[in-house]
Amino acid sequence: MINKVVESAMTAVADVRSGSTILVGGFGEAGSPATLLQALIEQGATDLTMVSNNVGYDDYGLAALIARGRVRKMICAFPNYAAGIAFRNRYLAGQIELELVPQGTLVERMRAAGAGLGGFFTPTGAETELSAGKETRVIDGVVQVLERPLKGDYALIRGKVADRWGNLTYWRAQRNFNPIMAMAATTTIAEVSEIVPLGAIDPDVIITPGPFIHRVTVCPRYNPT
Amino acid sequence: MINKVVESAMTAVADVRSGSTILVGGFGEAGSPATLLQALIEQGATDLTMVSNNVGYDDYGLAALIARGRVRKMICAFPNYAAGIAFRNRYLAGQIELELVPQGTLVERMRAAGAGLGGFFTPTGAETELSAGKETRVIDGVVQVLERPLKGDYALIRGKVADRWGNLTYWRAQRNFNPIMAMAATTTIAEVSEIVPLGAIDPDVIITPGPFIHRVTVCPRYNPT
Amino acid sequence: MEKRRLTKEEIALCIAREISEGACVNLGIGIPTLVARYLAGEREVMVHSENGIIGMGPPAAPDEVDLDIVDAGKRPVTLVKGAAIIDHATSFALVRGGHLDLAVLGALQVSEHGDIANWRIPGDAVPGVGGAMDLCAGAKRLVVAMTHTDRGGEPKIVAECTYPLTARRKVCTIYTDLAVIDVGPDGLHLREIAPGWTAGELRQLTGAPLHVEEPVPVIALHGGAVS
Amino acid sequence: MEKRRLTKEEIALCIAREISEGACVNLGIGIPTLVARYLAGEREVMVHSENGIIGMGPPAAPDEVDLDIVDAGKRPVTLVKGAAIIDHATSFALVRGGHLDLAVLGALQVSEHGDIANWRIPGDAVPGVGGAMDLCAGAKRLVVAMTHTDRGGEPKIVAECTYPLTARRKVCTIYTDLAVIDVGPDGLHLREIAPGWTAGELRQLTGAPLHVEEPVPVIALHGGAVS
Repeated sequence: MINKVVESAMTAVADVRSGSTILVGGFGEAGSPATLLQALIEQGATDLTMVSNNVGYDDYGLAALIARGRVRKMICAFPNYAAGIAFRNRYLAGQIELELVPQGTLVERMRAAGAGLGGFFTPTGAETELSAGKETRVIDGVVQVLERPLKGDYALIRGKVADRWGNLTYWRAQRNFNPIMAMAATTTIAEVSEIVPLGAIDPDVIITPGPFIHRVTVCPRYNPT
Repeated sequence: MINKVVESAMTAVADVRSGSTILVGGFGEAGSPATLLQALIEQGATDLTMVSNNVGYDDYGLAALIARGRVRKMICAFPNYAAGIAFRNRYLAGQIELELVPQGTLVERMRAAGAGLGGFFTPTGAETELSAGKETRVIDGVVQVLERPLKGDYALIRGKVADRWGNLTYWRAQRNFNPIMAMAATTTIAEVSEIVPLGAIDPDVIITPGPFIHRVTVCPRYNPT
Repeated sequence: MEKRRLTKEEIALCIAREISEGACVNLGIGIPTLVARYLAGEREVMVHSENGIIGMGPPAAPDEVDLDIVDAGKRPVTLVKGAAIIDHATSFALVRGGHLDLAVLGALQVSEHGDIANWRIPGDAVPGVGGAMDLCAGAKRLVVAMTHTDRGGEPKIVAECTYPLTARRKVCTIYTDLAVIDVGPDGLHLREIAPGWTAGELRQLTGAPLHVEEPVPVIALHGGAVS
Repeated sequence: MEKRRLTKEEIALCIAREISEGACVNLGIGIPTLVARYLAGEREVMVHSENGIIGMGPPAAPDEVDLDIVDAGKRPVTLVKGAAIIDHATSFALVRGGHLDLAVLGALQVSEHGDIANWRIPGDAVPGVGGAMDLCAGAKRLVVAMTHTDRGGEPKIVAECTYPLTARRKVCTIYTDLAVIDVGPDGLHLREIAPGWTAGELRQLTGAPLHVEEPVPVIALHGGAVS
C-alpha cells in the first residue's frame, strides 16, 4: 500500500543534508510551509541554498534559518522589505549570497527543471543588469534571455488536503509557487491541513498529483505569535 | 457586463479567415470540440493550418475539413490510424502538408507561445530525424533540441462548465490539450456542456481562467451517428 | 482656472478612464493600486495579482481577512464573483504571454523611448525585483503612474534613464500629476495637461523633448467620483 | 525442460515483477499493455496515460464507458481510487522530467547501445510518432517488450538500428520471448533465458554480442497468475 503520510514535520525533514538546495513555497506567508521550516531549524542542516520568492519574516521560519547562519545562498525575487531583517543583516555583512531572479523567471526555471527542459528563452530582464552575462538572442524581433532550469534537492510546500498517494489541493492563493516547486525537487515534502481517504478528492480538482509528492504531514497553519 | 457567451457554434466561428492557424483540442474524440469543427465546415474558411494531436475520424469534424480540401497543413503527433482515412488519402496524393511533432513537444510549443517564451530546449527527439535541421546543444550531458513556440490565430476547445467571464472546468480526460491551447491563440473559442452563473464555480477548481477565453457556446457532446 | 497639480487619486482616475470593460489588468503598488477604486460601476474589469488571483477585489475588512488571500504586496484582499485561482507559473504565463491588457506601474524614471526604471535605486541596501520585469516585458499595454518630478524637483521623464533599467521601449503612456504623455516612435507627445499649466512650464520640468499640439486639452477631472 | 518461447502474457508477467510498490509507470501499446494485468494484488502502482491520467484502471466494461476517459490508444478505460487528471503539458512534464519510474514500450529494433527504434517503419504510408520520443527521453527507466526476432526470423536486437531512431542510449532492459537482456555500458548482458534454450542458440538469433555468465538462470514462470 502506498502511504506517503509521515507522522511529523520533524520526521519529514529528518534526512535533509547540509549543502542541499531547498525550494520553499509560499508568497509572503500565504502558502508558506512554516511548520516544515520550523522543523528544519531544529533539524540542523546548514550551508543551505534556499529558493523562495521572499526571505521570511521577523525571526521565524526562513528568516530564523537565515538569522542562525544556516543559509549560504538565497535565490529569490523580493528580499527587500522591512520584516526581512534577518536577510538584510547578513547580506550587508557579506555573510549570505544573493541571486536575484525576476519572479516569473524564478517560477519558470523551476518548472523547466520539473518538466525536463534544458532551458528557455524569455523576454523578461533582457537588456537589464539581471541578465548581464547571460546568452541572449533576438527572436521574432524581441531580445530574449536564455534561462536555465533550477532544481531542488528538496521542496517544502504547503497544501490544503492530501491523500496517502500524495494527491494535493490548495486553498485559494495558498497555491502560488507550491505546485511548481512540487515538480522541481528530488524529494518534495508537503504539509497540509488534512489527510483524507484515498478517492475522497475528485480527480478533476487535484492540483498536484501523487507522483510529484514524496512525503505528506499534517500541520495546522503556522501562526507566529 | 462581461459576457463571452455567444448563441451558437456558427456565431462563434463566423470570423475565422482563410489562411488561419487553428489549434484544435482533444485527444482522439475525448475533449474534441466537435460541434465547433462542424460549424467550421459550414463556415467555409479554407487554406487552414490545423494543429491537433490527431487528424480526425471517418468523415466528420477535422477529418471532414481535411476531406473537403480545406486544410493546407496539419501539425500533429499521431496521424497514422485506420479512421484517419481522410488525411491519409490527401497526404498520399500530395495534397496536404504534414509537420510531425512529438506529442510532448507539440503541447510544450503551444504552452511556450501562450506563456510568451521564445523557445525551449528539450531532450525529446534529439538525434532523430524529427530534429533534423534544428539547433541542438549538449546541456548537462544531454543532447537537447531548440523548439520554437507554436501560436494559433484561433483555438477551438471543449470544456464542461463555463461562466460568462469564460472561466472553465473540464470533465476527466476531456482536459488533455484544451487548457494549453486556450492560452496559445489570439482568439480562443470554447464549447461547453453548460453555462452557470458567475460565482457558481469554486475559484479553486477553475482550470482555465477567463482571460484565456474569448467566446463560449453551449453544445451537447457531439456523437457521430 | 486654478493652477494645480493632480492628487494621486486624480492620476488614478485618469488611468481608470482608459480601462475598458472586460480588460484584464494588473495594478502595481502605490498610485496604481488606487486605480481599482475608480473601476467600479457599470464596467466589469478582471484585476490580476501576480500570486495567482484573477478577479481580485477590494482590501479585506477585518472580519474578512484570510491570510492565504493576499495581493502582490501581501495585504489581505477579497475575491470578486468570477474570481479564479491559478498557480504562479500560469500567472506569469498570463503576464508574459500578452494576456494582460494593461499593467499600471510606478516608476523612478521613464525615458523618451519608453524605457522604464522602477526596480532599483542605486545604493539601495538590498535589491529586489519581484514581478516588475515580467509585467513590463509582457503586458499588451504598459502605463506609468508617477509624480512628474522627484522630491528634489528633478524630472523623472528623461532622455535616457540613469537608474538601472526594468525594461526597454515598453511604456506606452505616462500619467503624472502634471500631464498625460504618450510615448511614440518619434518621442513624447503631450496629450493632456493639468489645470492652469502651460506647455512651456511643463517642458521646464521634463527631461526630454515634448511634441506639443496647441491648444493642449486640459485633463478633465469631472466624470468620476474623485474622493 | 520443454524448450519453448514465452507467450506475450509471460513476457508481461516478467516485466510486472520488476515494478515495485508506489512506482509510477507508463505502459505502451501491445505487450506493454498486458503488464497491467499482473500489477494487481498487494502492490499499488500508479499507471500513467499520456493524455493526462494518473491512476488508470482496467478497460471499461460496456456499462462503464465514458468517451472522455480513454487510454493512450483511445480505448475507454476506468480510473482507480486515487486517480488524478492533469493537462497534457503537465502530463509530459511528468514524462520528460523524470517523474515516471518506468516506461514499458514495444520496439522494432534495439541496439546494443540501448538505442531504440519504434516509431516508424521505412516505407510506411503515413508516419506518426505520438508520445514515444518523450517517453524514451524522460522515463527514469525504459524497458522494451518485444519478440526476439521479427516475422522473417531476423534479429530485432542489433549492433546498430537500421530503422529511424526514437532515442539513443535509453533502453535499460529488453524482455523478449526468449530472454531478459540488460543493456550495460559495455553492451548486452544475458540475465535470464527461456526454458530449454541455450546461450549459443540465443546468440544465433541476436544481432549483437552478448555477455553471458554460465549457468544462465532460466526465466521463472511461476509466482504469478499467467492466464
